[in-house]
Amino acid sequence: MTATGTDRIDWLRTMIEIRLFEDKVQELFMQGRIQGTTHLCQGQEAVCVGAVGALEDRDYLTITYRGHGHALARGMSMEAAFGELMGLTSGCCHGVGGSMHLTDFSRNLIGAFAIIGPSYSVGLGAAISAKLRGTDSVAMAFCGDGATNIGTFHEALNMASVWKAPVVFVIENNLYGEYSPLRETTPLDDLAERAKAHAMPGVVVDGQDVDAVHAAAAAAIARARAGEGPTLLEMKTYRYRGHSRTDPAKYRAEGELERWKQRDPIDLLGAKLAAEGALSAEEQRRLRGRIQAEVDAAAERAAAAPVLTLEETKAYVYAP
Amino acid sequence: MTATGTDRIDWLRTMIEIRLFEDKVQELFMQGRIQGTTHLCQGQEAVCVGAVGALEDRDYLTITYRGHGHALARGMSMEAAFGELMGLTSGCCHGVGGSMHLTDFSRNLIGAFAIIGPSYSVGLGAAISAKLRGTDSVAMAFCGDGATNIGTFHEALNMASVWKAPVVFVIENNLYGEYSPLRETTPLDDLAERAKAHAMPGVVVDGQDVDAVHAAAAAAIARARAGEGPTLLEMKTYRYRGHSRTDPAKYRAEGELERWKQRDPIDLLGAKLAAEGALSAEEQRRLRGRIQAEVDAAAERAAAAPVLTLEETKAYVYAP
Amino acid sequence: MSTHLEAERPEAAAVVTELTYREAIRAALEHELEEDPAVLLMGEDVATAGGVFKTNEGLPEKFGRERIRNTPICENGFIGVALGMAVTGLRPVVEIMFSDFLPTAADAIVNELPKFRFMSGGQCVVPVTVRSIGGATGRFGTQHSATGESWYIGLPGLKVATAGTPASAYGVLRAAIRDDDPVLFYEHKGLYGRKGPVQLGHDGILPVGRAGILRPGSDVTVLATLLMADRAVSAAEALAEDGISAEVVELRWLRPLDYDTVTESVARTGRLLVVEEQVHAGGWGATVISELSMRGVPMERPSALSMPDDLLVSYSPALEDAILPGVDDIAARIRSLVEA
Amino acid sequence: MSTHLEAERPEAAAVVTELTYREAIRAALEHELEEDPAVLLMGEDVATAGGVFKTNEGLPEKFGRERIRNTPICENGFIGVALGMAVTGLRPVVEIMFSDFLPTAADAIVNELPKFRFMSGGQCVVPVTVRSIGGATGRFGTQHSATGESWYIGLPGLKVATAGTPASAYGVLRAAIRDDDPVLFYEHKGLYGRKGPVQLGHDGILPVGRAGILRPGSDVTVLATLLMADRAVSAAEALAEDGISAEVVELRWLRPLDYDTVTESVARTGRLLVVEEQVHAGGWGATVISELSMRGVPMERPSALSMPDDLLVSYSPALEDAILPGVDDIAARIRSLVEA
Ligand SMILES: Cc1ncc(C[n+]2csc(CCOP(=O)(O)OP(=O)(O)O)c2C)c(N)n1
Ligand SMILES: Cc1ncc(C[n+]2csc(CCOP(=O)(O)OP(=O)(O)O)c2C)c(N)n1
Ligand SMILES: [Mg+2]
Ligand SMILES: [Mg+2]
Repeated sequence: MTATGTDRIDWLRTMIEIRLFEDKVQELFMQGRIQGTTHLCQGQEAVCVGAVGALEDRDYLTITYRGHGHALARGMSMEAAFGELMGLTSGCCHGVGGSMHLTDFSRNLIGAFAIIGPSYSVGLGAAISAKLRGTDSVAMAFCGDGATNIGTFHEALNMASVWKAPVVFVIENNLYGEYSPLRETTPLDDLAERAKAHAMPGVVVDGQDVDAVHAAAAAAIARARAGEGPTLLEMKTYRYRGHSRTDPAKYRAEGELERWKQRDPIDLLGAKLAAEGALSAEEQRRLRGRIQAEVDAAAERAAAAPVLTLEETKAYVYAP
Repeated sequence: MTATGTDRIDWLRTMIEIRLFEDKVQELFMQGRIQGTTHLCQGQEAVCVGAVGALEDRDYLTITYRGHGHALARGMSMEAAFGELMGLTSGCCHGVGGSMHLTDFSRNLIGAFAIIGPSYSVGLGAAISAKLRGTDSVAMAFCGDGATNIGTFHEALNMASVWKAPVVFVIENNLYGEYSPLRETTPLDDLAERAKAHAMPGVVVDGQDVDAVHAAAAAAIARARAGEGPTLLEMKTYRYRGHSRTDPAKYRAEGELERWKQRDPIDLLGAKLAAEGALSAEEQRRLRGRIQAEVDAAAERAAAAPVLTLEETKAYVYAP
Repeated sequence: MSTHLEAERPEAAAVVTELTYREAIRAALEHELEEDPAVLLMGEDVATAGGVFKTNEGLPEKFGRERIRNTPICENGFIGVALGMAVTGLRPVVEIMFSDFLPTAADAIVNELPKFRFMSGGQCVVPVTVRSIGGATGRFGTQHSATGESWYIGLPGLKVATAGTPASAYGVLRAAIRDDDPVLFYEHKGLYGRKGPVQLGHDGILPVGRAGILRPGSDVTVLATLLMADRAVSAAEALAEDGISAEVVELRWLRPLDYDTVTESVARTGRLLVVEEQVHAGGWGATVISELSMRGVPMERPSALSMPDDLLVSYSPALEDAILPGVDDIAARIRSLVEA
Repeated sequence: MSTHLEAERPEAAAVVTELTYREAIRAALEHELEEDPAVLLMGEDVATAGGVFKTNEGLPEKFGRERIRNTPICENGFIGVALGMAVTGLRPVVEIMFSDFLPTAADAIVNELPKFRFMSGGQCVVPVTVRSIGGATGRFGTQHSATGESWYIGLPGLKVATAGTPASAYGVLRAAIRDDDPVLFYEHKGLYGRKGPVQLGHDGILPVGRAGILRPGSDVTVLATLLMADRAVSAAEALAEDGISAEVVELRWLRPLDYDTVTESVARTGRLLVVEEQVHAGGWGATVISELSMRGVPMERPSALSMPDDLLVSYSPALEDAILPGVDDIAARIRSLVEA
């Protein structure tokens, strides 16, 4: 399906929501209202919104610990996301999972993985399952650039290709794995090349341009749904923050962050919409203000919920 | 180094030795003098002899459970090999390892792996070690076609490439995993393609032609020794026997085995040497007779040795 | 949310037949595949030549290559695939050819299968059964002879089962496949040819988490699994002639572990011997002895016949035989306990 | 065939200093890297920003990026690489960022490291040290909070060590790196900031396989590791005021396990409590209680304070705190044992 004007305004809305949601997360951390660690996707919003937005409700989705944006793009309420980061019953997993495990089976968001590898194999399993059960659902699985060096990444691509599975694999290449720049751990720049080892089409996509991301994802999804097999999409993007909360990201080259910010995904789409007269700069400012109010309200609503007792969590260990 | 006439006669000798050694192994199994399982490499002798023959003594070698040919090509005595298969102290590992673990540190044959994956990562480790210790030794690591589907295969290729390690990776593509034909588990025919995922040169080689195997291996070894990095060599070959002793290989297509036997590696080289007048058919017959006598004698010598006691094997568990 | 269909297709009246352990495994698979279209079997070469241990003869012909699926060699990857299938409505049975290969997939086994439901806050169930074939006696050498039965007993969220007889092979495997939690099910390659009575049908399905008394006795409780359960029965039979009455309990489930049956038996006999095809450290045997000691179950000093803590299995047939607890070793130990 | 060079470069006279656990780890690494050119450190991001837990500050600058090597994300692959290095003359130290990732490399840990020397018939030694950082208290959630300390205690050929104090961090890690066998060395992320006296230099190297008495006592023996050893000491201190004398033994080595020290202590106190940041099933605690019961060491009914067998660690801070044995829980249990 091709994007309409209203779709694109909605993308802008969602990208801003993700950006402001994560600003709030950072703030809540500083206040000690969220503990532990978190992995922000600021700068990568176009990937979450463009790719996830191309899925149908009946499709499956697996993401990673850097998954706030994907979960929100999939329609999870900010309250459910905030609640999970706060460890409260208002969370999508009732506070048991935390920031790295935003999961919502009601939206076919079947897993968020804190350990690298299985996001691809489990997503593939859902795709094969959909096919065996006679549905036309497809699955989309996410991982990062560094994750393409672990064996399971290749194991999943190989199985998907040999079984012609209805799955779309997305690599979010933000140029770093924790503190290591891509080329210190990986011998090539275009990770889409890795599809060649598995006779699978690989596509390099401008991850800052939500239109490009959505178009590439839609094409891969259509291919999967048509039974033509899997596709590997490499999204060229960049994370503005450090790897996790405790990382000041001092290891980055002078000016690199600033260069990337000139192609900020929200600014890029905002400028287009303004130029096309679809949404003026003024309207965008107002939109941002409304979203900020929603973010603040959602955080407060989430914070009002209680914490589970250990006893209550026992029900989650084994099936009823 | 390019092969001389005497080299090639020696290759023929070694290929015949491997062929007759494994015929004897089969015979000893039938007599119950060897137990358990074994994985014969008959049909693949040119790969063992051509590739291993291109290494220097100071180079390292890792092989697999299908390793009789490689061990003999590396210079292990038939007595030490027979002894190991019989589980006796005459074996290279004193009978503790068995058919799947023919190991000989005195020849830098540092490991034979019964579990798929580590033959590449461990071989790579030896290569990096050689470099760090300031030597110019290289390492050669073997695996099969089916093994290219396990994650560790790709993990090793990735590390080798990003670290420009002095290692040569050899795939013995004999068209089958255990019982599964390549294309049932793998989406492409030329496994050398998999090097592209790791920005590494990949070369397809006629694994039945020992001259071609040796030339390709020598070139990759020279490249590694010169510090230019790793190479992936895919040897197209075929195993005449089933996967292991208990496998009659009924799953193979009618006539497939016969077709491959027309390009038997021993016959191919033998015909060349006869045509070139280097070694006549008659001389080759006599050579085969002499080797058969050596094989039989080696088996008898090996069989005369005792078995270790459990108590004696304790010394192998922890370092002295 | 089990998707079984007993209601619609009632099974033929239960019958007891003499089957080999291998035939019992095959029957369990066939019956679950028949009853529930959500069940499927996947693994390396499971659909070719009956599978490496010939437990799957005829299944691909009957259920098709989609439900009996050969996988590439990538244990961690295809258990991940099974997980994705399980949380979207299927009930995959995964075959890991040798238990020694379970560690190849340990990330999926330790970090995903047991924790997936929990981390989601109970949003899903994970009905994955992982069959693996372990144990010595095959002359397969150091890397193909582990039972591995205790490697994963300390993981809440997972269940761990074993089979030491044809009846257990059928009844425990069916129970494992029908269970909505992830189950590791261990088979022993040394038992496939063993014959025994098997109750086919739903009546032959054995309860999750329950041990079984293979041979009642009054002088000592011998606790064992897999091949050791089989050998313990032979030892007990031999001792009966000398008037020594040993009760052999097959533990079957290592998680959850049936302390009721074990405690009742030990309280009755006053003596406990665990026989293990594994070292004692970190195993179910140590776990049981520790629990009973902490609970103060009245018994003589407990005893364990296990594999040496400072040795590994060799290829050499003589050495492989020597390292395993044999029927005579078990009998001798029982005798020394009873006559002490 | 250790390649140490004490002879040629004797160390500065031993000194005792107050160090954090983190500083002690760093000092152990630095001193071994200094003493033996064959030692190297590899792992994910070990050479950047001091490593993820800041234990490697300054090491890349001092020893170079070849010896302090960042690896791609592929635990099973790079432990295989370390094995290949070790059997060809190097002494690699591998850092696995979280102990939860050890299963990702379990094939190398279970099937290769412990068995490699054995299968070769003793042709090589395997001096690989695998450091991993485990344990809860970080609010890292279900997949980043395991100690994993007992996952690999049943593998002859391997050695398993832990550190619960800065002195152990320094002394046990150095001993592990100098040992010619593969050693899994566990650190606890909740202890990095803990301060304590450390004897630097060779005199601070603690013997392989030996437990340590952190606090002598006469009423009960409290056996613990890692964070639980630290908490046990706090509990013992609190109880001292009430005249209860608890002896705290830090086990340190889980394989080989120091039964001499444990047995001597328990025989003296007559009581045993194991405190574990893990479930009891399949752990070192069950192993010790079982062994002592089988040996008939005279003691009251033994006790274990472990993590619940039917629960997992949650992200929620309140839930994470609640599931761990706390200082008060330990004190209360000791009191109930002594006053029973
Ligand atoms: C198996 C495993 N090894 C290591 C880690 C620790 N870790 C978490 S994120 C990360 C870097 C991943 O980088 P990338 O795949 O590029 O994803 P990004 O964080 O950049 O989104 C690492 C090494 C892990 N979670 N799992
Ligand atoms: C991790 C692992 N999984 C499965 C096996 C069982 N297995 C042994 S050989 C083999 C097939 C390997 O095929 P290939 O790599 O083509 O080598 P070949 O036997 O043809 O030489 C399999 C699946 C194993 N040894 N290790
Ligand atoms: Mg990245
Ligand atoms: Mg093959």
